[in-house]
Amino acid sequence: MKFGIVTFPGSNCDHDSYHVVKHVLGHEACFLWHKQEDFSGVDCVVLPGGFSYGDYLRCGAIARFSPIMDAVVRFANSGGYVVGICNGFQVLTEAGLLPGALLQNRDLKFICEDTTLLVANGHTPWTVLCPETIMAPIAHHEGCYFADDDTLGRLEGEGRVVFRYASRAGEEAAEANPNGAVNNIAGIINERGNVLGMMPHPERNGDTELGDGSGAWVFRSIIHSFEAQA
Amino acid sequence: MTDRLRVPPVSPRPGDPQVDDAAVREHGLTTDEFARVCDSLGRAPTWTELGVFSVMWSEHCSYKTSRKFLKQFPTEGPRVLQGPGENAGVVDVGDGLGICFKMESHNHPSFIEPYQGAATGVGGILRDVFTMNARPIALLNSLRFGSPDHPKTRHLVDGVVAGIAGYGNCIGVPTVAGEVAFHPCYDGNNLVNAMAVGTVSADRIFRGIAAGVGNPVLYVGARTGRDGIHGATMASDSFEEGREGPRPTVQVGDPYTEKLLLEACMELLQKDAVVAIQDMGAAGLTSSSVEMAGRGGTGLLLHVDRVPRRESGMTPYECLLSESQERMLIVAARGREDVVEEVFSKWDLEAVVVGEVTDDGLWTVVENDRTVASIPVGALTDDAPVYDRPRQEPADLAQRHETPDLPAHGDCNEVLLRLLASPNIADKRWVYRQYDHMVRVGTLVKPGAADAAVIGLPGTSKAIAVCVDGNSVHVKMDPFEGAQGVIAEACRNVACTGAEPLGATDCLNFGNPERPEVMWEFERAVAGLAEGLRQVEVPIVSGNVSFYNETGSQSIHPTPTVGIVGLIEDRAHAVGLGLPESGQLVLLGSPRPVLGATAYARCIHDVEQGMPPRVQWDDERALLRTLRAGVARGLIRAAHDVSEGGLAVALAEMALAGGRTREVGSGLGCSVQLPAYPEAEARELLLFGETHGCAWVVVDEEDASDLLALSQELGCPARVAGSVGGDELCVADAHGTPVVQLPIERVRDAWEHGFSKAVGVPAPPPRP
Amino acid sequence: MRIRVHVTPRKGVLDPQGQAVAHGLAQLGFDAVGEVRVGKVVDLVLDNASSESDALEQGQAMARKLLANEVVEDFTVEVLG
Amino acid sequence: MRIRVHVTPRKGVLDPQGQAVAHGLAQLGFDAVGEVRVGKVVDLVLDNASSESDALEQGQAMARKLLANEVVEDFTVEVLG
Ligand SMILES: Nc1ncnc2c1ncn2[C@@H]1O[C@H](COP(=O)(O)OP(=O)(O)O)[C@@H](O)[C@H]1O
Ligand SMILES: [Mg+2]
Repeated sequence: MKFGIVTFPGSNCDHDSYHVVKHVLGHEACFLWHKQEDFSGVDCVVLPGGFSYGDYLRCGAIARFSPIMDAVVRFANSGGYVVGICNGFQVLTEAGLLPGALLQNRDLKFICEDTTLLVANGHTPWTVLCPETIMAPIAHHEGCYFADDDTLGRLEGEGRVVFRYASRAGEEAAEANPNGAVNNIAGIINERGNVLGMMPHPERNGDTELGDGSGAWVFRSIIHSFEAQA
Repeated sequence: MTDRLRVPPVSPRPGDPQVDDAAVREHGLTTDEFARVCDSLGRAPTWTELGVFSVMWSEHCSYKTSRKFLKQFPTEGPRVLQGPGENAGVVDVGDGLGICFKMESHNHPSFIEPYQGAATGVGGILRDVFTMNARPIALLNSLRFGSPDHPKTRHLVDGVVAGIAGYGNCIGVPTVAGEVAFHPCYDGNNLVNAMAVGTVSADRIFRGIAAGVGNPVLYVGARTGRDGIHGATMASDSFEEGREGPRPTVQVGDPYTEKLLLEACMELLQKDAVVAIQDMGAAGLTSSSVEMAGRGGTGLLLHVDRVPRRESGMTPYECLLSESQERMLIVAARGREDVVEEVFSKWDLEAVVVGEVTDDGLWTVVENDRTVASIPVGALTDDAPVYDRPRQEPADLAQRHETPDLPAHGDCNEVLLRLLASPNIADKRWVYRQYDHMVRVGTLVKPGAADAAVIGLPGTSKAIAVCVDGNSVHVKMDPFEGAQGVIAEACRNVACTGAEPLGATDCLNFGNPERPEVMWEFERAVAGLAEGLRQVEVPIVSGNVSFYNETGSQSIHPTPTVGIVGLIEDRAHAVGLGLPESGQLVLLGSPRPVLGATAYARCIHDVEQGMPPRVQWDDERALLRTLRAGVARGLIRAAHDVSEGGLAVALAEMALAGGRTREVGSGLGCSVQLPAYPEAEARELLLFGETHGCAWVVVDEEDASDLLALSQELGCPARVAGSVGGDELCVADAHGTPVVQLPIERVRDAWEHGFSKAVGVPAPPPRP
Repeated sequence: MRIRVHVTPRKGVLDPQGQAVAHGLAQLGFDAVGEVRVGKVVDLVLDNASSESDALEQGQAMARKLLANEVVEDFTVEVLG
Repeated sequence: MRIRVHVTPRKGVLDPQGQAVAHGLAQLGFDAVGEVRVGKVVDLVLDNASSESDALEQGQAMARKLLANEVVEDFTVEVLG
């Protein structure tokens, strides 16, 4: 399977995603430049973490107008797999590929720390192989997920909340919610399930050198889903 | 002086102010210095030239006071690929790889505007590293603030930490380690020292040496505004209360632009287009161009009118002295300008030819074909004034040395809890949680999890361990002994993870050097650092001096901080300080504790007096060897050196970080017995006294005898003192009488909340 | 022509920054401060606006497309002259 | 009484945010946009203001003490009514 990792100006986790895909999991990966208007031969697009356009104005607001994004939207609409991690998630909401918005953290500070994620729906292409919980660090200042009540109702009703912040023991818990996200939401998918956005960084725990390595299950799941469908 | 060059006359630029006595004074030049300027030019300087001399001869740029002393540092060794004198130093870690690093102060700007001052400090030190063609992989910082209850402290802490975070997080370089300490001597002068570390191909190190007459000089990066004009002069002056000098426009950092600049430079330096490259730091365009020409022994011509500007109406003086951030100067190979321009335009940055390398030894600036400055390069560099300022032993030195008479407190549980809650020792999670310390997926041992951070080197099985250290109370009490102690502690900190220290960088933060007592402290501290470095055979490869940290007549404590880079051959063996689930606790080294000048004396008795602990270098080296060998052989599972707060605090820190190995855990109990100690009734001395040469380590029970044998072989005393387990922290004296016995929960509570309580910031939620 | 765009958090959307400011002001002794909302202000110079209403329209288009995220923010545009 | 405090980067002080917005707008085809400056707007309800001038004064005091950082920012206060 081949992953295409978008490099926006200011992306800084592009190499980290590349590392997990290529060096930990042994799959193909390439970088997609933001000025590119098209791409081909990619099976999954990663919008990586970082500070695209400095995160000035609003995180992801300027990046979503990059030339590459039209192609990403087309790719997503045709069923291609797209995952946005951290800044990538923000870009996806700005681009309208996922509902809601990411607000400033409740305590107005940047937070970098491990989080435990409860896999709230294990039947998505992104989670089929995931254990009940995975560990993935967060590193963000605007990670507080917000959506209006209707949207939230739909997300919950359709099983589109994929990850929630949980205690180390794996229980959903308000104290474990680092940023004030509504319903402890850490990650969601679109209706069709081919687009995932998540604030925590599974690629930062893809390797047992860095933690328990459980972040890699997100990537393994999508590889599995892709290969099963091929 | 070098051979006298003939300097062409330069007529005053219409509209520029007069160069008169008042102007000379305002520029911080003494009468003698001004005479020297006239002498080197063979005429009076123009307004522009006056500004240029003023910044280039400022303490900050010229090291005129410190130069003489810095020569004592060992700077050579088989590992040194680049010593002091370049933008940053480089040590060899094998596999064709070098580690490039440097530390720099941004004290004055951070006091005026904490967020931007700290942010631009990070930006500046990163540029120093990536101009060498090194990919930055880690940031560190050493911070000093005034008393936690001083009305300004909280605002400064908040701003400085957020500024460091704001820059490092955005540019995507992990901030992996550092230190934060409080002392009333910093009430009017906080310290912000930032260190950057990068990796570079040993055969692709770039330097800032202008060469090749006719080669074009390119300006790249952000545009020039009126930011921080006279920043270097300001950094060479003390704060005077109530004085409203010429307030420079505060420099604002733009980490996003710097990220583009970083990537553009990394890409460009792969191509054969660049002869020399240097960042524009203090004194911007002036110092970068002068220094490149100085190192190359060439001249340089600048067309100042071609400099990209952010504001209209800027004069040559302003353009040359501006300290706008995120800019670099490049000497390209003639005919390869287009390569530079192409790469920079890919990254949406400007690259403009603004001059060329010449052979006349002159630094010449023209504005629309009219010469506005013409100065021999040497006059601004090698021939800048050098001072041998008077030094005098402080009148109160004997008093400082006197051992204080400290009555025993009696309740060691309470003493321990108070020490752990004191802001210098308490948990710094509030700080490092704001730093992205994991980006780049290289941080194997994270902040709080060990005495040094451990970063994997991509493509190898190696890792480096990095730390910064300083103990200004020890240095104040005795600069020579205290400074040696700083080296010992820094080396121990990297050795505790299993690393061999390879090289050091330093930041020498001192008061006003025109005070003979400050100069004496400086001389003794530098001598102490140099002695320590020689004892461990660690060269200094880069560094920085910050004088004039003084407000009113209050100088800061002499505060040398040292950053060390160590090498771990097999990163799988790197260890942290947290207790593993089981094992035996071994004390390596023989404690020689003192109570004066310690955290105990300050926190419990409000006393700051007495000789600091003295380093016994034979013992220290034996300890370093044992730590390294013990970790490399897989015997040592956790290690933590004894420093502030003594044996008891060190043990408590291991317990608190316990439960997980490479990250901070949720706490584990342990119980140990103290060694017998000659001085009877020396309980508090043994528990809380500070000493060099000691570390607690944990071994699996079955490995204990191997570790003891290894220590013996390497000449380091070692003693099994207890074991991991339970949910209490228990310390018994040599007779088995418990002296400390506390539930881990209580210990944790004191330690985890100490910082936020003292500083008055909201406590972070419990550890996940 | 110069225009000014105000972007403020929508009603019902959490404004922790506003809360923090209110708290900070109270601590400083400004105890009669009620609700506080913190938003952004974007000042722009328009080189091609043919009239005030043209400038307003351009400002609104910019706000809708980029300056505001209408999921969580409201905006207003005014001409400064 | 309601007041509004505008806090904007001082003249001459770099405004990277403004630059990024200008760049973003240009990319979207708003190519006649000149300088852009981005600041903050703080809307406050004052429960105790006795008059407009009292409200203004309170707002100015708040701006000086907390809302603006005068080293790098300017502020203006207006009464909204
Ligand atoms: N300013 C800082 N930036 C990053 N990490 C920090 C900072 N201050 C403290 N830390 C981290 O917190 C931990 C404890 O710091 P400290 O008490 O100074 O350690 P030590 O006494 O071993 O030198 C270390 O891992 C250190 O790197
Ligand atoms: Mg230590």
